[in-house]
Amino acid sequence: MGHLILRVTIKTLFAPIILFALYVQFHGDYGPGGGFQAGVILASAFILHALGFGLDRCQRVIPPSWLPVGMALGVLIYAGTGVYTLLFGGNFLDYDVIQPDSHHHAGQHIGIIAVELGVGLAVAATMLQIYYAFAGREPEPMDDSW
Amino acid sequence: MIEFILARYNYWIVIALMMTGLYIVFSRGNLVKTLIGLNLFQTSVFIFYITMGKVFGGTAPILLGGHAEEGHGEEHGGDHAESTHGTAYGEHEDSYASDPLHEGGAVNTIEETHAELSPGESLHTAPEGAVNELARAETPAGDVAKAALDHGTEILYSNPLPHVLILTAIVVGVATTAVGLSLAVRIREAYGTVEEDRLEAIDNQDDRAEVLV
Amino acid sequence: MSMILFFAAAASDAEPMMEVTGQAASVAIEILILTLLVATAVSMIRMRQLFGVAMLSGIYSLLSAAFFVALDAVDVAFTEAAVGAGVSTVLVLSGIALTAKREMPVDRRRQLLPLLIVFVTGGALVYSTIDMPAFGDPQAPANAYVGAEYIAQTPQDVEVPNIVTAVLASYRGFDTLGETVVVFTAGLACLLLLGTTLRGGGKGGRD
Amino acid sequence: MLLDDLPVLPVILPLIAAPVCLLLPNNKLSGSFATVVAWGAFILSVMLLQQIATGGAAEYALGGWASPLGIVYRIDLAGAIVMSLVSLMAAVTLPYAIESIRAEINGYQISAFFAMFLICFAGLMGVVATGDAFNVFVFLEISSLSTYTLVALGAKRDRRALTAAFTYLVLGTIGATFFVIGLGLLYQVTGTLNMLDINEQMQGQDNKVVRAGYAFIVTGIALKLAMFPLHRWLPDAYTYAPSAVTAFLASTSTKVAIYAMLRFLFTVFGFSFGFADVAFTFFLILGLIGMFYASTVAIFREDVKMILAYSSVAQIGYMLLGISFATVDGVGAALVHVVQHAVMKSALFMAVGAVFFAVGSHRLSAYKGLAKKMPITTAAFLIGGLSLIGVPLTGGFISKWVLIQAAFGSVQPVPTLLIVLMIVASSLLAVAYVGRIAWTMLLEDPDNNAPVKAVPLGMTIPMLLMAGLTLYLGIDAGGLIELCRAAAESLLGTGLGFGSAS
Repeated sequence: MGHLILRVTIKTLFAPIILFALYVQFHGDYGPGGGFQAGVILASAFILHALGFGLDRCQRVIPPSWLPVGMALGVLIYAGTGVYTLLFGGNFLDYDVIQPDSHHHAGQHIGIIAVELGVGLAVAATMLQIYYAFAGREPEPMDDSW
Repeated sequence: MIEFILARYNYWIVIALMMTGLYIVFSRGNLVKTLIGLNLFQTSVFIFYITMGKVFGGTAPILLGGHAEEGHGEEHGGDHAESTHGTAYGEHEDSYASDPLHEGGAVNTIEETHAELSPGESLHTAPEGAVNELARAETPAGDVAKAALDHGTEILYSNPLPHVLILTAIVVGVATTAVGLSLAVRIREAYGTVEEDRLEAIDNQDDRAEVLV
Repeated sequence: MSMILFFAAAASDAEPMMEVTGQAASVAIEILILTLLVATAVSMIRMRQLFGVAMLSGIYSLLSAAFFVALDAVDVAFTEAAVGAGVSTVLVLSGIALTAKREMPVDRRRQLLPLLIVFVTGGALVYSTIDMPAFGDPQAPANAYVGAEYIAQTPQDVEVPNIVTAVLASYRGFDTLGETVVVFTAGLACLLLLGTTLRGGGKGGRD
Repeated sequence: MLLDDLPVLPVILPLIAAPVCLLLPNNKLSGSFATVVAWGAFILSVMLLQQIATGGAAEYALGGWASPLGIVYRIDLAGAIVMSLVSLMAAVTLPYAIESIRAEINGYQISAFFAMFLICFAGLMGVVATGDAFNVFVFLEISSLSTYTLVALGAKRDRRALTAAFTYLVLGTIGATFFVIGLGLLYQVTGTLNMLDINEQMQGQDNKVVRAGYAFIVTGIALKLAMFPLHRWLPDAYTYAPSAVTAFLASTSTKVAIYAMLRFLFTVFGFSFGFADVAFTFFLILGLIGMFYASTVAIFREDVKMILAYSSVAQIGYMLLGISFATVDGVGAALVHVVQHAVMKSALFMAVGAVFFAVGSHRLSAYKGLAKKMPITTAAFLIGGLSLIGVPLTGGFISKWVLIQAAFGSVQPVPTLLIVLMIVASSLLAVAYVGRIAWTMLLEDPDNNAPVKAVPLGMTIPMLLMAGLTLYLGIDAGGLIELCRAAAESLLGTGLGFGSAS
């Protein structure tokens, strides 16, 4: 599987890509980016790894059974933030409730970080899940007679 | 007339792009190509949205420099979290300002926005947090000026709302593509082809076989 | 070129000459990208090699990302580059590997209805542009009302420098929850349609 | 405290329950969990309905951001009715699904199936509840994506479910994209996304952008609600989907699209918008043709599910007819029919599912002499069928009666008498296709005397409940008619002008 140069490149890039994903995740308030982009980048690191070293090795690091859990948890983190604000007397997703006395909207900041985390987790897990679903399928011989 | 065309040629090209996508969807029998066409159609609609959010002389809607701090220094002066913010996006300012695409675009000054107001318009400062009050303000142009005054901003930003909508729409688009492709894969496995004509022929055969039974 | 200069001048009357050339340059870049976009889209129609079509589609996404940058939509550009050119292309390629590599020739006689649909739809859109606010007009309702409101209010309400993030995660946070659910749905759909066990990623083909 | 949040609770309850459902360790649990959630949502919706019926439309600012900056839920009486209807259907269909789905999909898919079902349910509720035009798109896509998957799950029984789902996906996505284009055009002239605010900003504007926006939005929603001639996806999707999915979709998804249409026609655009007359004429003509065409096609089908699916297309024609009158009576009649048709169709499709469970086929030939083997299911089917025709003492009679009354109370480009004649004629077509099935079930001799598989109570009870409700709404419909009329009044009242009400 894969060319040597390809493998070396992937090995070198793997960690920086994940680092970049984390940067995008937590820097989304200040520059472009956010949970969704970070999730996609994180998933693409693993997809790249799977492309170079085979699906099996990737699945040993991240077993397929984790992914539905990750997807569900991501949504639950997001929705849970909403429920939290609901239970503490605010409207659904009203982050100001998280830190009501703050002068600089700390509640908003915490809320945004929380939901972005949820988005990131859900997206990363889903993208990898979709890739696993496709890559795990055996291609059939095809007729291209036309 | 020339002005009319120049103000719209952008939209016309984007419409042509959309229609190319739509044409691929309707005219091609291959399911995968249909999906790619659908993708093209949607991406072109995204371009349409972003086109309408562009403001001439505007810049990306990321607040530049320490303006937020200038405007609200009295509220939370000396706040640690805030000052780190300031430096963090201060760096970004540099990277954007040096972006060649933005050169010359980013300097619409407050005086200019001013000049566009009607003479009788008063520039009263809206009370803090009165969202609705502000939202219903009479002249939209006044809002921009007011906002600019309130925050000491000298920069005109492009409209962030279409960007947000399209971010959501892109995600919906890729989700649709994923579901469509998994359907196409299953169809290929069940029928042995992904060509609409052949699928129809096979389905018709099935129908006839069922009637005979 | 002089026409463009005239236009740029008209758009920003009393600005220094430097400004005008800057605008003209950006208009030129926009036209260049748009031309490339059209070329890519049109060549996708005729190409029957699906691998090539997928690649062109990726190029289309990259070009549109470049266009988004030119239009100040950096967040959208980032996402489009990551999703449209990255994930989507990988997905389509894996899809092609599992379905067909080439498209069957298309029956010429059946092009009439698609053409009709396309012309009616396109006609309606072109018709609408006649009354449309000019491109880039800061006074247009689209840019002056709620959009400007976000720019004005974000520093007070949310205090996040990236207005797009503020709108995405807070003002319109519920949309984003919906978006997350859409992603979740897509993952679940692939699991249901292609997985061989619920907790598995689908190894080894069909059920 | 939580009562203040009532408008949002019926939507987020299933939305949050869906991922939880996926995480549940065993399949039995997930089905029961989904059922409990659906009943919870139903109870909340009814509480909301009560609150709105007495206190007027409910508003709820999500995230605490008021309109137009934030997304605001705005639920009027009509919306509350549709939400109660959708959640009732989910609550009744889910217990049915627990039993029926086991035979139709693989065991390991079951908890994911229920998660998907809940997502679809949440999406439909969200479309109804929201007052933000773009939020409609997001939730429409949530419900659509889950629907495509649910339809495709019928593939274990018949591979045509896959092609049906694919066609649905392509057309549904085009519809959604048209909707987005229309929204973009409206946004260009109004600068806002809140429905009421769009209406306010658009006041007095009738330019080419607004017209095109109108056309795109209406076409987009029309694709989703399978208006003739954009109905192509519906018959196949309903026919090949698993029984429980068909029962749920047929009674909810097009109904929600009808409500979205009403919302845009009357709340967003309103009456003073001149171009609207053109659209209403279109609805009238297409509604009439659709009624006729679909009923005629239904007569010649051999698959009972397909017959009922085409009948659904025809019934959508009735609803469009009511809307096209553009009067309080007309819209009220459309809403009455939305409720009545949802109830009868779910009874019918549940009966069809029960027959499939017992006999293993949807072909008409499999229905021979079923009256003797499955008397209860036959009874439920016949009640639904009679209601479809519009026989007195069934719900269908009430809605046709109200519709004809509304036709006489309004001025139309087509002579009223002709419309009434068409309604009667299309009912006669319904007699033909329902009669054909009834004949086969009651009078023909079965091919063999082999005993059929017993249908579990989990399927029989929901089916009988819906059949009973059809009868009840046929006898005591005064309350429903009043409620729908009031809903139509508030719906039309929010629009500009409110001129042409009778």
